[in-house]
Amino acid sequence: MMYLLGLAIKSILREKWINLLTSITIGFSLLILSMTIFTVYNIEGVSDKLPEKFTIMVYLKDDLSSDEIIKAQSQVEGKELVKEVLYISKEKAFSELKSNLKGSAFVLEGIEDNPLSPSFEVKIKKELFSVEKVESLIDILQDEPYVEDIDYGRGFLDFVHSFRTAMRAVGIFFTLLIVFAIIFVIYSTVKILFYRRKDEIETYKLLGATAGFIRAPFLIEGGVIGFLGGLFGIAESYAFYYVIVRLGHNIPLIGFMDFPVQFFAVLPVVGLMLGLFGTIFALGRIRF
Amino acid sequence: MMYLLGLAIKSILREKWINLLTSITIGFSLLILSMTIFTVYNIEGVSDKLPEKFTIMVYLKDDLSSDEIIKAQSQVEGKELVKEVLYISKEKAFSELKSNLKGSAFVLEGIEDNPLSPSFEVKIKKELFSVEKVESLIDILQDEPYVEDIDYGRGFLDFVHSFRTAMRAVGIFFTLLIVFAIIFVIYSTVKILFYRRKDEIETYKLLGATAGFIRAPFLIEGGVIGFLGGLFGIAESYAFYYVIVRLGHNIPLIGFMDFPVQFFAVLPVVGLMLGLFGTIFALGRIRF
Amino acid sequence: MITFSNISKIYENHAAVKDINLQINKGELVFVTGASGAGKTTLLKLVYVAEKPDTGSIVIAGYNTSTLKEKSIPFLRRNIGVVFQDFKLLSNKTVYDNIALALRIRGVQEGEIKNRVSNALKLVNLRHRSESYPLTLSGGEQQRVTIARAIVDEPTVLLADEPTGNLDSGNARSIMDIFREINAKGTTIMIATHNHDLFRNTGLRVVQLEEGRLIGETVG
Amino acid sequence: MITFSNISKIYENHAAVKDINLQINKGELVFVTGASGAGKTTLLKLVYVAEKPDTGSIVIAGYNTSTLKEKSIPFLRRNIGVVFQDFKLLSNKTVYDNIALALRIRGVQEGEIKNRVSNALKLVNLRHRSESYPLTLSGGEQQRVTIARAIVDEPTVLLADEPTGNLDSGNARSIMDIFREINAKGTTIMIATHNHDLFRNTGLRVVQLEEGRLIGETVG
Ligand SMILES: Nc1ncnc2c1ncn2[C@@H]1O[C@H](COP(=O)(O)OP(=O)(O)OP(=O)(O)O)[C@@H](O)[C@H]1O
Ligand SMILES: Nc1ncnc2c1ncn2[C@@H]1O[C@H](COP(=O)(O)OP(=O)(O)OP(=O)(O)O)[C@@H](O)[C@H]1O
Ligand SMILES: [Mg+2]
Ligand SMILES: [Mg+2]
Repeated sequence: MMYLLGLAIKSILREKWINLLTSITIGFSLLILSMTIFTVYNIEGVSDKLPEKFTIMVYLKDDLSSDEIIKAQSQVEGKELVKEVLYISKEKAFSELKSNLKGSAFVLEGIEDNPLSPSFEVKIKKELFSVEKVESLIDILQDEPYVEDIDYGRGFLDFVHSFRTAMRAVGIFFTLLIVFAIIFVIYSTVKILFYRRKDEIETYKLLGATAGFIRAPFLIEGGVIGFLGGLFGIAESYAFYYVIVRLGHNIPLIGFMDFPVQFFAVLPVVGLMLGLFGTIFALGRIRF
Repeated sequence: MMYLLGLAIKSILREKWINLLTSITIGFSLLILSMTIFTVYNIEGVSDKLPEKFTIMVYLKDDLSSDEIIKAQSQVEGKELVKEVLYISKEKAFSELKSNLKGSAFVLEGIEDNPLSPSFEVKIKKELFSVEKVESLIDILQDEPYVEDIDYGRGFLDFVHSFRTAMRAVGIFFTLLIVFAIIFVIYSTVKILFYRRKDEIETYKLLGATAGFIRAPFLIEGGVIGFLGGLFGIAESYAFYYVIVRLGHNIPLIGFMDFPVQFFAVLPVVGLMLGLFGTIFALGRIRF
Repeated sequence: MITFSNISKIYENHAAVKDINLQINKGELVFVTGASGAGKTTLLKLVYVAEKPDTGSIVIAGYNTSTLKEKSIPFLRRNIGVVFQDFKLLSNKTVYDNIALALRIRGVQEGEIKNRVSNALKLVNLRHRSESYPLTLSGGEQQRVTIARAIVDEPTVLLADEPTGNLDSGNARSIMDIFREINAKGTTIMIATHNHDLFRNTGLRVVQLEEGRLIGETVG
Repeated sequence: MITFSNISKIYENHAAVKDINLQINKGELVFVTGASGAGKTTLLKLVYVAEKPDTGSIVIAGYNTSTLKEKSIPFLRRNIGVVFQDFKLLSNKTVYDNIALALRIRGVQEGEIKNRVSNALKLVNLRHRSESYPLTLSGGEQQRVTIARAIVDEPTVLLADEPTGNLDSGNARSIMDIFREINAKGTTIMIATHNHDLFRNTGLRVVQLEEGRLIGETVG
């Protein structure tokens, strides 16, 4: 066993060019995998933060008493999805409009009678946020007697939803593609090594070596190549992240991107598994 | 010569695994190159379209006569950078404000005295657009006697400018990285093939072959590998484009992305050149 | 020990070996001779199952090579030492490792390997080259390494294919002495050779091949 | 034609060849003999510049191999046919292509190659195997292909290293006939061999090596 390990290590060093090449290729593939995960992760991250900014404006009927308003507020607050409800009175709405008009605020100066409605600003619980749930909540609120109108970013919500779904699909597609690519690359590398040592293996057989004895060094080699590929993948992913974050430092959107370190830590293990897998494929059945 | 060509073709077929592997690796690298070009190209494209949307609002002093306004307008129109100047009278500005306020427009109802300034909406010539030129134009206009104030998207302009610069830097960085990666990959592939045929080459030498005779098949092989890599690169780039455009069809921003076909058509030539380059490196000097 | 019954081996409608019937008893030393291309190597290959006969059967120590399970072939081969005509030395291993490989494959312990390999090297007079690589050895030296590898595990059967083709008469004689010594200890031996000096006046069986056929048997 | 002056070749502080002084005239046929490891192959390698001497110089047809420009080595080698002890046949080429390679390297036209290769194959009695691959040939057949390749371009100098190691006496004799015929046409020949039968009663020069030293010269 020690001897077979030694054989494998010697072989890896002897064939350092091809092994390096393969590992780097795998590293590259894993980099693309990282980029995919990185992108999908960040998009999920960004859209996970959306609920914090997402609010539903519930415009109330103009003729409600304060008691009715308090009752309505606690009713809305009781909904499972709702995190907090902020009451905005007519007066507050008017002063907000004023400040929004800024320089042109004098246009409001002549107005005595406040024409605006009171409203609830409803915030949604982040952890329960989903497009479907929000829409069913709105359907329920719409039917309440105290509700005049409801305003929310429907198009925006739909966009986020479909964008997320599309990115997930692209992510899965790329991931599968890369897994196959890596297996193929390791498969062909081991195949090359195998063909290259055909004469040597022939001699092994004639000296009475069993299939296991012949296979072992290749399996070790395939595993090591995959593992090294994983390490390269981490290195390249960090480099990529560094470039993105460094060069994109003062670019909004990119500045606050996140790097899921824990995903990339498993790359060598992924490489190792794919390496063994590709090797088993490449060796096939050994005939005597 | 025909014989050497034949040798090279046989060798390519014989070593099909490693050649396929290398070509695919190169294809992959070229895919990343494509993605880089694709991204940079589209960002350039999008930011090239910005000038069409970019306008400078020049607010005029309130007390100008129509003669003065016409003079001023033709003066601004005379500037090299300016494409067209739209005069917006006080009245027009007021009605625009009204329509912007929409539902809340009644707040303006009591106002008799129009408090707004007349203005010029200045559009910039697309083909001359640059951040520096726009800023110097604004500096000049600022000093004109008829100008009250100037309003334009300074922060936005700066952002576009720095984003474009950053993307170009990332693009150049990636391009160089990939060029080196491809040369390295071909270098190591040819090195492998060379080591693998060491005995064969030794025999060639002992039979009186010159360095040129030995090199030729490798050069052909390296070139072909690079060329095939380029073809793979095109195929993968199209696949990538297809996925992006297909899956991103209903996602804004992605929907109108452009695919610079003419760039990708040269990939095989790029591959060929890099292949020859890598091979020359790998062969080094042949000693007898 | 080895029984050839009606053996033929056909390559591309050309018979390398044809209708061979031959019985080799346990502990015998038999020479196979014949011109270049007569089928000597093919006959030996059939014994160590590098080739399978197209007709007939070979039975070694009770096992029929044609019906042997593929998984058992390695274990059959472990009882057969072969001196290959083309040496089949691994050029990336030292002389020591080339010989040790035969034992490592059999799972022998490293300590024991060391002893046995150095004994085998002493026998063929190459102890001083144990750390050399095959390509730095002369033709005759390589041949002797091959011989050392074939005998290092004291096989039940020894097949030697042109074992003295690259050796001067002095070395050839000492190799023959080794073979006879091993033979005396009970190993069954087949030697394929065109070198008549090897069997002249030995009183041993000499089988003659011509174009794949067994055309006669004499005593050397 | 070939002059060895004070030649030594040292591998890892072990002299393969030592203080050799030898003059071979144009048109001569000289045998080099000696035990396994005596330095025969090394001596020939020095002539075709596969090795360079550590001391002394070798002059071939007026060219000193030590001072020869590297670029000229291929052109020197084109005048020397070599029968390598280990054959050096390319296993991925047919017999025909292996022999033709020697001519293609020299830029000979395909039409002429065809004639010359088939003549050479006829000489060594292997015309029927021209489309076979080396690994499907018997040891002796491979050796004859190597000989055919060495003589196919009618070289000025022919170096044959153990050319009959894998050949039976009949084939060996016919190869020697070929060599003598070529020699008669003017080719200078050196044959390294341990097979005394090759030079016995030929009346030709036999140079004796022992542990790298030239210990005597006799007439066969
Ligand atoms: N794999 C093969 N494919 C086709 N023909 C083969 C193969 N192996 C051997 N032969 C042919 O079978 C015949 C017998 O070959 P074999 O190697 O047994 O001869 P041999 O007696 O060992 O000769 P030598 O003394 O030259 O080694 C030869 O003509 C050879 O060319
Ligand atoms: N490349 C090398 N490195 C180290 N030692 C070498 C090398 N080549 C040859 N030798 C040694 O030099 C000595 C002479 O070798 P050479 O091949 O010339 O012998 P030879 O006379 O041809 O023997 P044989 O009849 O066995 O072929 C041998 O001891 C050999 O081991
Ligand atoms: Mg044979
Ligand atoms: Mg020799």
